Amino acid sequence: MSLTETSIKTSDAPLGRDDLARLVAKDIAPGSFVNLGIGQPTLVSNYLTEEQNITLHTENGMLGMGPEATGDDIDGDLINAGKIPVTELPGASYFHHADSFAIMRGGHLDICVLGAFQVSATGDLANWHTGAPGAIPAVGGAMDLATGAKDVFVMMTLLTREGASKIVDACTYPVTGVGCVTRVYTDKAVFLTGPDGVTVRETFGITLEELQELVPVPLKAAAAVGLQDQAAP
Amino acid sequence: MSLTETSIKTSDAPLGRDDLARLVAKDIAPGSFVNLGIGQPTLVSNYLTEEQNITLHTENGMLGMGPEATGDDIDGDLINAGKIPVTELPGASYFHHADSFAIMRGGHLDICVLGAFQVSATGDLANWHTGAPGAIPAVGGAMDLATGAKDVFVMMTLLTREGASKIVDACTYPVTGVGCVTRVYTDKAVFLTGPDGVTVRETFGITLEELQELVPVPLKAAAAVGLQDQAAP
Amino acid sequence: MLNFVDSVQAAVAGIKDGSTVMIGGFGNAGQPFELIDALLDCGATDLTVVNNNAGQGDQGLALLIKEGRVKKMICSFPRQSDSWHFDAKYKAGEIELELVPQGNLAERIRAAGAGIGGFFTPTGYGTTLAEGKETRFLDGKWQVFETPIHADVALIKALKADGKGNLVYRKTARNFGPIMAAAAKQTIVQVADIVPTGALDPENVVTPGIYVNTVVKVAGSGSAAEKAA
Amino acid sequence: MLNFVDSVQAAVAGIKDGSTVMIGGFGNAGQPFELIDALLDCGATDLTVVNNNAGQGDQGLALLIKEGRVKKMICSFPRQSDSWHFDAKYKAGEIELELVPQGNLAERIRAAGAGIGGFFTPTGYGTTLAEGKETRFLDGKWQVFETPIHADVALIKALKADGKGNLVYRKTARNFGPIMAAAAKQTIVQVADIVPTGALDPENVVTPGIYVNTVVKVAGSGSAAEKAA
Repeated sequence: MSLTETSIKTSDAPLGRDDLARLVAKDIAPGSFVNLGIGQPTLVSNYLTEEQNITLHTENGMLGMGPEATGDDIDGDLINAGKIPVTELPGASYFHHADSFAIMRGGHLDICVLGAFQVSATGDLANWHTGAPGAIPAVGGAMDLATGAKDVFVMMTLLTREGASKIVDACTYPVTGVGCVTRVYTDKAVFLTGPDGVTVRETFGITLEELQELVPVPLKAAAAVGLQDQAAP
Repeated sequence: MSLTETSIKTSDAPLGRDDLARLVAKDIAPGSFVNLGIGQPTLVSNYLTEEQNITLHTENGMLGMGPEATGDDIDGDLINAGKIPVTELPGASYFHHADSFAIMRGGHLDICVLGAFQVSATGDLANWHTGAPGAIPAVGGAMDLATGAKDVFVMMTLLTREGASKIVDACTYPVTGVGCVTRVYTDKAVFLTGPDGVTVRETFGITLEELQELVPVPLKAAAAVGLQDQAAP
Repeated sequence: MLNFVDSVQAAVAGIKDGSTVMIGGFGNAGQPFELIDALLDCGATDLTVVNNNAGQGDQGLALLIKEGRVKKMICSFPRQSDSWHFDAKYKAGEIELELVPQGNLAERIRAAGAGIGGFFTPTGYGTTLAEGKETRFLDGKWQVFETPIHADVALIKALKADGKGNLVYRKTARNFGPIMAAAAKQTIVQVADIVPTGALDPENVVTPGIYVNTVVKVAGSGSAAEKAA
Repeated sequence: MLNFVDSVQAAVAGIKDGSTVMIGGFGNAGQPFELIDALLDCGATDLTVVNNNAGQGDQGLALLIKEGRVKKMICSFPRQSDSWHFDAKYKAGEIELELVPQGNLAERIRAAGAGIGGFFTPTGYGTTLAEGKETRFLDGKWQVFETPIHADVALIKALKADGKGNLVYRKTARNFGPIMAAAAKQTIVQVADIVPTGALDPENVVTPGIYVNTVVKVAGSGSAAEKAA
């Protein structure tokens, strides 16, 4: 179970936001039903290919969401969960809010991709509230997304602006869901999280030893647990 | 609170099934949404007038049900809860079983008309099962109908073939719902039931005193509780 | 993953012994007769079947019961004039029955699809069907705790599917189809017609394709009237 | 009873002080702007408002809050870049907030309409929003007990109504409309168009007229795009 550099994939440099989005997109299995959270996860849609045949869900009531609308295609009645005008693809469907959240809460989505403040070693997610005194809380669909999807992927930078790891032993921010995150995509590495702790699938411009120095929880290398080739769910 | 012959409406003779159905139909307020149970209650639909603008619900998934279908209008995909082919009126709508029972269970139906084995003095209903040893039970939507509608009307003969009153102090048959029946239409009288016991609204070819001899629970006359004119809900 | 298959035999081939199988339909409307026949042929046994009834006459579900392939029925209305195969098995103690008020059946199926772990409902309070169940006074009424009904497989009938598996139904044949599709791990649908993706108005889709796994076209299965004729 | 009225003022005239009012819409899509404006004008106060948000900018719900007419908000996402009126009232302790995960908000509204007294859901388990709530281990997961949200009045927007009050919506403007219509004692709907009874296909009706009490036609309110333009 020791960290060995040769047991996992590596690349020369940290990944930018778009490279990371491309990687997440590539990891989504063909035919999947996916919900992309507001912010960085939205970038993933730019890299999904037609061959993948991915269906996007937006929790305000639609399956088969297309790209952001521009020009004459903008229709105020057709928006995504971030309230951005979007388009409709052939084979789309509309439904009311309870039916839409039933899709999510009933475990029918294959993957949900979310941003995060922190992810704990066992997959607890904190992404809804800083907990700062006086801050007005707002949760939206974050807790439903965290709890409902079969797989919850997080996209974030590994470190805060102050240099602290966002992968933590236990979340210090208020949690959104308990033990829900299955995979964390960061600029420096991809992590698999679960009841057994954190496994590193690949690193970007950093050695495993250097990574372990940044992250305050024990890291396992993917090969050690037979996950080398698990690039897609 | 004594029974006084002059305080309620009377007629010369017991009512036949069709006369009773006509009376129930007349008592349904204009614009009501109504579910008519299988059997005798179905007759009520024959006497609803266009001016009443009643919308019929069938729990297998439809509002705006029309009369029984005949000849070329018979369509196997368009049936009522009794599995009889029916027709569709303008302004109808279809929905799935959970949405259909939500209409009933959510208290949105104004009136449900049901048959019964027994009704207790406080409105308990027994109409789903004789409780006979070896009998195979079947409940269908009876318990949902009994519990969900704003008003539950029962239509039945007052007496069993053996001459026993079906209005009883407490049901000896297994109950379908507790305290749910608000009105009982029989061949001999119309009764209002509720937490305060049984009130007679009108009699048919029988005096109140004679009626009291048949029914083993104390009867009040409608005028005594100010219900003389409550012909419609 | 969504599959389109060429035969009802291929559609049901994956159903395993011991499965819980939901079967759509209310009366003949919406009954997936051909899928049920294929289930009979495929030999799967030790089944728990969820349906409104417990078979009628000498066809479909009634034959599955007759052949001893159903260990348990979850239904609201087993006893009918022509439910003789169920009646015989039940009286012989060879089939288990969970009798559920029809609205509870629908809501429990809906709960399974919607990720609800259990709910309180007034239906059945004070009756023998609520005996032994937890009760609670809520919203001014006594209510009974009911739990979701999950299934391994749902066999349903719809009118049309498009290339994404989106479904529309026809009249009261809709009944249990949409909620069973959502409650089962594998949903197998027979349709009268398969239309190109984009041919169904997104406003009018009743069951989104996310709930559908296998689609098979059965010619002439659009209307129970045709079946009965 | 179903009423068709000629003005939004007449539509909201019966709303009493102290009412719980559900307001449809998610973002601008499906917001019944004209009904909200009429509610502001009619003077009803001491309201509990159920909406996904807590007002934006200087219009509609935000103005109701600014004017001190809302004593409590039940919503999932009050804090936005332009929610300054809510923010000010909240920081001043002049408005109560019940913050509800969006899916719980939808499901609790649905429960009210469907006669469910309460339900268990995994959403929110282990979070501060579930503090003090009953929890139970069901279907392999810890779940939280949630109760229905009933309302006196719902203000919603649909695309069309027919003479029976049946409604259809447009695209993602459907959102909370159908479940709020079912959860409120009185449902008031603004539509872009009123069509003859029979003009809506019964297969495609989204909200059956049984859930609708008052309909008012508001010209040009069919698309939020038109409102924004």
